[in-house]
Amino acid sequence: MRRFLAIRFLQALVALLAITLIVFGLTHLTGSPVDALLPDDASQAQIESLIRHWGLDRPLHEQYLAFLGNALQGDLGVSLKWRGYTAMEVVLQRLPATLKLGGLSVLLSIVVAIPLGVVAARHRGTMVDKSANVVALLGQSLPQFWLGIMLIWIFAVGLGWFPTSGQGGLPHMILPAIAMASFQVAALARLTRSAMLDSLRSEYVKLARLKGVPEYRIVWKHALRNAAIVPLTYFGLLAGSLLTGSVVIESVFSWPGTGLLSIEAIRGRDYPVVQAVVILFAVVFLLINYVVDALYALVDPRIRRA
Amino acid sequence: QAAGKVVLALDPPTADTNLFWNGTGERLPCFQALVGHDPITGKYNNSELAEEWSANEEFTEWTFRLKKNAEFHFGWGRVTAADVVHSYELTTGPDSTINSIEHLRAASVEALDDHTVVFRFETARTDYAFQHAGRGSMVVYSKAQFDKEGVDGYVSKPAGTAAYQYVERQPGAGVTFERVPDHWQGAVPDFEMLELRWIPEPATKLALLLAGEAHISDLPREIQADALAAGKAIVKSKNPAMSTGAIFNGMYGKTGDPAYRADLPWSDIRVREAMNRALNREEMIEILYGGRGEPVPSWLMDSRNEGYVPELKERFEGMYGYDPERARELLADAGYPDAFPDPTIPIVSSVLSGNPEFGTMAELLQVYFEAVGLQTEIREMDWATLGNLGRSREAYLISPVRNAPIRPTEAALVNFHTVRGTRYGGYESDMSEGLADKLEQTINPQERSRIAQEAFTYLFEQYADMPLAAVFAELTVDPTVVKDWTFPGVSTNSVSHYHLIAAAE
Amino acid sequence: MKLSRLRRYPLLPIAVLLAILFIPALFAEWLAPHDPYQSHLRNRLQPPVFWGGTWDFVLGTDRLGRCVLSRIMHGAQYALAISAVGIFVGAAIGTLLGLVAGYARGWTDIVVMRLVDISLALPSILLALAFAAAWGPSFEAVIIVVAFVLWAYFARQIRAEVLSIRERDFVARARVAGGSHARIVLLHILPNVVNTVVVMATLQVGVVILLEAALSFLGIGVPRPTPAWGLLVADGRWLVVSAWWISFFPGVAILLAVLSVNLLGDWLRDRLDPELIEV
Amino acid sequence: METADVADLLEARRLRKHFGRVAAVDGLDFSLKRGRTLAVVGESGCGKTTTAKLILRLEQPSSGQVLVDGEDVHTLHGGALRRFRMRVQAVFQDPWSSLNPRKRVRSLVAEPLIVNERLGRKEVDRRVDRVLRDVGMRPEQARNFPHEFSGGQRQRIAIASALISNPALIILDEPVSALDVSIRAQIMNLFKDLQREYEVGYLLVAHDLGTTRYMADDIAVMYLGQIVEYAPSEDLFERPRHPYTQALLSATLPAHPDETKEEIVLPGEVPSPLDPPSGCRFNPRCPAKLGPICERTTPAVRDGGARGHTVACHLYPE
Amino acid sequence: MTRPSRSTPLEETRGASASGELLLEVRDLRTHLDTKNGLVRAVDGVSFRLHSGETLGIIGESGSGKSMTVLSMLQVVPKPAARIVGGEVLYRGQNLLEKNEREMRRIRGREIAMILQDPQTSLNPVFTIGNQIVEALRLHRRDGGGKALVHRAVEALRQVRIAAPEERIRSYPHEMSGGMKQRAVGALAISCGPRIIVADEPTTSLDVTIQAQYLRLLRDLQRETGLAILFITHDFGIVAKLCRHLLVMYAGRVVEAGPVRAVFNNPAHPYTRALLGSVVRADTKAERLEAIAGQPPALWGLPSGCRFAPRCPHADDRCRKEYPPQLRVRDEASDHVASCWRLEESHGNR
Ligand SMILES: Nc1ncnc2c1ncn2[C@@H]1O[C@H](COP(=O)(O)OP(=O)(O)OP(=O)(O)O)[C@@H](O)[C@H]1O
Ligand SMILES: Nc1ncnc2c1ncn2[C@@H]1O[C@H](COP(=O)(O)OP(=O)(O)OP(=O)(O)O)[C@@H](O)[C@H]1O
Ligand SMILES: [Mg+2]
Ligand SMILES: [Mg+2]
Repeated sequence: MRRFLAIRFLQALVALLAITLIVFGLTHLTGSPVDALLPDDASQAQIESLIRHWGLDRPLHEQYLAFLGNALQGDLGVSLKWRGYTAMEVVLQRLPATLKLGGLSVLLSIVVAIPLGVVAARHRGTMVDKSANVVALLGQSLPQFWLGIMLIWIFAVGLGWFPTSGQGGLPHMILPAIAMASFQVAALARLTRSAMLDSLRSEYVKLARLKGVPEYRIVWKHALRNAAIVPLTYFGLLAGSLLTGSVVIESVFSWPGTGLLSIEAIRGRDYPVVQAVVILFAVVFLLINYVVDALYALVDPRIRRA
Repeated sequence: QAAGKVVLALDPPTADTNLFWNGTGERLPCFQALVGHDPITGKYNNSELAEEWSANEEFTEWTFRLKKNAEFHFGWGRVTAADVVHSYELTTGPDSTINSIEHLRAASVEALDDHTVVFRFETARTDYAFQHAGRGSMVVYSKAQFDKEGVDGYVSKPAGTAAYQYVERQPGAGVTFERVPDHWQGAVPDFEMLELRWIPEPATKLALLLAGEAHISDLPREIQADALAAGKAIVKSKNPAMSTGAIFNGMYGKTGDPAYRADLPWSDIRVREAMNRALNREEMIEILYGGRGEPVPSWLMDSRNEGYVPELKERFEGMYGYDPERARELLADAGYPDAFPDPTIPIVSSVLSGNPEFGTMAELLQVYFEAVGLQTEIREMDWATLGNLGRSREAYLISPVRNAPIRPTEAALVNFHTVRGTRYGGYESDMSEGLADKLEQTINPQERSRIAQEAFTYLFEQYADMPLAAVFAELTVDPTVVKDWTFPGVSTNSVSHYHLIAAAE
Repeated sequence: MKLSRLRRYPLLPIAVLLAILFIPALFAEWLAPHDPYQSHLRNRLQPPVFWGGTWDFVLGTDRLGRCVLSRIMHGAQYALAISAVGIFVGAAIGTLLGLVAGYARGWTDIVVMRLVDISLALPSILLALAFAAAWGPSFEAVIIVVAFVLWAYFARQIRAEVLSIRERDFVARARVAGGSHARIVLLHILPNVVNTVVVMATLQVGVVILLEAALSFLGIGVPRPTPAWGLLVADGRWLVVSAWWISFFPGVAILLAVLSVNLLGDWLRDRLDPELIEV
Repeated sequence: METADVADLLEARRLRKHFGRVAAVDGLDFSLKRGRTLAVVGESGCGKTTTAKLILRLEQPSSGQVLVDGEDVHTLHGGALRRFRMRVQAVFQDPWSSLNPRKRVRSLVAEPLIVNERLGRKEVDRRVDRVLRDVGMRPEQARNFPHEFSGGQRQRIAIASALISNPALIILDEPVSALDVSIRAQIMNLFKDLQREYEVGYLLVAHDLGTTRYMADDIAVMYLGQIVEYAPSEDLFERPRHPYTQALLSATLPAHPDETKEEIVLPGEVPSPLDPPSGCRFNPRCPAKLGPICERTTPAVRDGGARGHTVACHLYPE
Repeated sequence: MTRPSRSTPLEETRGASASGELLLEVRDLRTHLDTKNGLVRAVDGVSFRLHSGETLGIIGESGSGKSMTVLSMLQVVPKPAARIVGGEVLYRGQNLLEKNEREMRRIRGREIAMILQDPQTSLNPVFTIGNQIVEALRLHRRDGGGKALVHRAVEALRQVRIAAPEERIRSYPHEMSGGMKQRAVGALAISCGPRIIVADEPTTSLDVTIQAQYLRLLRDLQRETGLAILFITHDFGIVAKLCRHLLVMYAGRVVEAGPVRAVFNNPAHPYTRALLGSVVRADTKAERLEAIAGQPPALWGLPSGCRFAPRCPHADDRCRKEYPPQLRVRDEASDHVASCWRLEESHGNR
């Protein structure tokens, strides 16, 4: 187990290194930040002095190595757009907002999806199952940004129940979290359902029945504990979709998180921030997957020893 | 009278920073420059830090005398000439990204005494006051704060001199200010707090406004109607804030320029005229600006600046008027499309903060062009990519532009019609270069005016661009919170004079 | 035709898909009442017929006076083309790598799986943003992003399946018979994962349509004035209050198309591959 | 034995296979003559399947050799390898997993021919027809897919495919244990008939001695990767020498309620191959354990009395 | 064989508890299944009796309805596909089929416990052995607190000869070998002190030597507790070794039933006979096995006649048309019955 985690950790590091390379390459393909930041009437001299100032005139591999060296020390450069802050600062400042929103939406999806999936599996083939399936599918078919706009219009503008956008307390988070969760709820519910179906068909559930265990305990304890492994592994992937979803949702709701930040950073060719965002996303993603691996072992004792 | 907080939902700025010289010239409400603007006429006045200013005969020396009682926020003391010199050095440093920084640079700067600063130049600088006024101007930071806290001090809590002082910034989210107690100018803004909130999504802005979470917003004109229907109101800049149009890029026509391409369709003046004649400007103004825009004969020329040629207005209908029939004839005459190896007209569709209409304008251009038989193609690109093309002199395309706000004639001509104006590849020729050079070297006002007039007339006759309209900066406000806002429309992002935001009863 | 036989097929989704996606995509030229690019500037922002509009523009017009219905119909072509090409490329790459990784195991497997990790760890939208910033938004860029996002899912799933299939005795038998590795992979293993690939591909159509829409929403999808569905929604989104039909109907088209494709995918999965657990 | 002078069809020499720390097969020696059957018997995990795979060249041995017709199987390539593939075939345990569900019976059966020989369509069809008839199926069933058949029929298809290239040796890895009782006899009879007809040698892998008695000429009893006793079938059943063989025999179920038999119930479980006991690997469970010698010394292979009967146990003098 | 026997001959056990109390009587039990191929009469009129201390073997091929019979008894048939459509299950005089779910829960595990075929899958992988046993105890034997329950679970493990039960109780299923797991399942079954244990092919997945251990364990347990065992198998060897009575099932029906020895000595139904003939024997070398022709039948759309008729060498028209009644076989055992039209003739052939 420890060895397994150690190997996974090393692999994650290698992946991360490759990601820095890709990110570095991509950002430098996207054009010079000078163009984004200098005004219409900047002169050639002004441009050149800025290029030198930011070290953009050095060969790419040198820039990459310098970047990597600094990155190892946690220094991803200063933001070109949010002057006065380092790229890391800018991103870290915004990360909590994204994590909060993502966390809430994950929570929301779990709270809705797991029971939905369990109930659907329990009542397989009935109307309950079919309606749950339609609800789930609907969630998977709605364009998130569209749902976001609709939610704003109905619940914030029309009914005035929630604020429309921006950062704030729980009320600010509810609509974006719902919009964000819509897709995951669907995915999770359907996964839970199919895992539960397998679980409910299993011999140990049969044996539990033969032991005289009441039905609710069979469903919620015996079967779910086993079925939980499948949605749990899905969580790793979910992390990715959360981060991606955050870009869309945050821009609809002007939620000042990393998603919104990344759009602005790319539009502004703020390399250091783009790099920091992507690398941080990757780290978060790899970390979550790493934790999921560990959790997996917790939930499933079979893995613990392997 | 004392209202609470006013929230402005605005497009995120290009650079989101307290360090003015690292931005593009968008000024935070807590800062002041040397030269002020009249809130109504937009003319220079002494409402900010300089009491008065003057230039010598040759326009090689500009002297500014500071107000003696001007005071920095947070107890950083009085404003002195040393602060101005310090700010000048910061602003023109190597990492400066600010607008027109070359125009600000001087041969030397000197504090003559505590309240007098002189800028000296090697050549004549007739427009130097502009560099210290609303647009592209230099704001004044406290040297005392810098000496004590360095740049970090500016990042965390910069001291300015305006009626609002800095509270906090959330990078990418917004900035908050509060009313200065006992402001040195005695200004008492209606609102206790002022929050600028960056909202990229227009629909979200509208929602914020309707939900009462924001009180002022720079909504795109297309959805202003929705806000009006919901009881919101519009406040406008007191003067047209920008002039819009579309330009022919890639006309690198100065003799010997290797980038010049004679085979571009719009290298042919007949095609340029045809394209101009294809446009139904009245309809465009209706669609783009809800009819609230003044047609202009030349998008760089403005009655408030040098070189205004009133006749161009009369000649406009005859030369530029909507006439698809004539356009078709001209095209046939030019042998379009067969005479051109690549007859497709690429039109840039881009997103520029503060100009939500550019995308629609590109589509409209396409509609009109195709109606007269031009072949078109829309290219989506962001501002940086376009700039990059311009800089590498490969911008062979048509792009919507704005001149926002109106800039001095000399700078405008240099920017768009000479090789030195690097960002755009607008119409360039020996003639335009020559006129711009001449203008730069001339200090006599009458002479300057004549040269400028000649330049505008020349460009007009060459169909050097596709002028559209002069439009006002329009903000949608919540009339239950904001009664009015008087601002002249002269700053980079059009708005200024935050202390004049008037609260509703 | 026997009705009872018909009932075994998911008729509603198929009907919706035909009506929304396939027929318009193939026959939009003939079916659409107007040219989707043609502006009728005098008829700007006309409401749909049941909202006070005219029969000329059944679903109303957009801010340039273009026929919303015609644009949606033509948009189906893009939805279909992007899904088809993007998924094909992604599935082909992913399946191939999955096959190789699962069959060869060892180093090949490790390398491919790390690539999968990397691909999954890179946020797709950011990638697309970077692409678009570098080369400008284009049909090709969208395809590349779609393929890049999808291949890893295919590779993962196929590899997992190949790992178990290669342990089945028929693979051993094929080797005993003397088949080369290539023959075994292509003739024996591949046919056994084809169902999975088909089911996954079907289920991904919805994902791709949504991704394309999201990219367009962010301004990095196919360029204007292409009537791609996502772009149509994005274009009308400011006007949801006064001219809701501009973005509402494309939104509905996306919703219905994705919903039907998903229903169809579900049905296919139940028929072809009851064991596949994929979302 | 009367066939002693015939060259060995199959021979294993000090065959060894390690998976990491697991010694799945740990030094096997055995041989098989043409047209005869050698059964390898032992409990789950003792290395039977690994042995089969080594012979089939599906796994590479860690050391030792497998000789078929005197040639080292693992050094073959090109035409020799193709000839080997024709001569050695296999039938696996699970008829459900051993037929590719996406292929028709014809191509399943014809696979060895198609891969190794260039034959016309007609000729292939003719041979498929013939071999299907031989295993008791109708030729027209060649068009069907595996899922249309029951377990017994599937196993017949697998057998047909193994026979089509006229092999000299077929490896049978528990070929009937997944089948229903009523079907097993059919299939075992079929194997017998085919052996007579095709003169093919079988290497039969099984976990229970009972089923092998009917089929095998020689039996090798394996325990934890090693052969503990090796003898002609009848001799082994009449005079089992190794305590493990004796226990296995006693564990075979009676054929009649009145049948009484000495019952040796072995204590404990089969030890993990990850951590095999030292000395004689059977010593922790052995009812006849002599003492420390069993724990310390690996017993050498000794003569088991009758001809060709060997046993690895300290009970017997060298 | 020269070595002395180390165990009690089976004979003794078999005779010891010959005349126990009648615990269970199943009469004409019928269970139908809706499958996509149509209606399956998985259990089609099965009757038998079980006394305390007795072992009854049910033998039959895969799919003949053995499991479904016992699952129907306990009403845990797969829902919604399966329906119990008729019959009576009298447990100590009470008809279980008339009981509701809550009452049944008190029967399951407490009165009638079950051991399933595959220990690999029948233990819940995510709970410890102890947890799983204690859960059953908590449901049925509330007397005593948590400690007492754990203690009792340890005792149960000890009873099935698991070494160091105090530690084993904390093990997860994957930490045990197959044989140990199956013994743990046994411990689970006996932990609540049931009167009947239904063992559904408990040794199929075990190694031969482990199977021998397990069979012996069951027999010892029975002797210690006087349990009745219903043993499902498809192996005549196990029946010969373990059971006193025998039920032969074919396609959902009992084709022959009687005392084990009587059936072995005098198999009356052609199917039983053929099965016995096809058993490979370790004690003598057979020249040729007697094989049953054809394949086991599919259970949907069965013919109205004898279900074995298509494979039966003696079948005639009547066999194919009409299902035969159950007849007493004429031999020394009074309760030896078989369902065959040609009982007399075919039997006589032997
Ligand atoms: N590919 C492999 N990697 C690692 N260990 C293996 C591998 N194949 C087999 N083993 C191990 O080698 C040992 C022998 O396995 P093998 O499959 O040969 O046993 P077997 O006698 O055929 O058992 P069974 O009767 O269960 O089929 C076992 O401990 C098994 O776990
Ligand atoms: N869940 C189910 N759904 C549909 N049919 C089923 C189900 N369970 C069992 N059957 C059918 O019911 C019949 C009887 O099955 P049962 O499990 O009782 O057989 P069995 O004699 O126990 O077989 P085995 O020896 O394989 O365990 C079979 O034909 C089987 O196909
Ligand atoms: Mg094996
Ligand atoms: Mg069963």
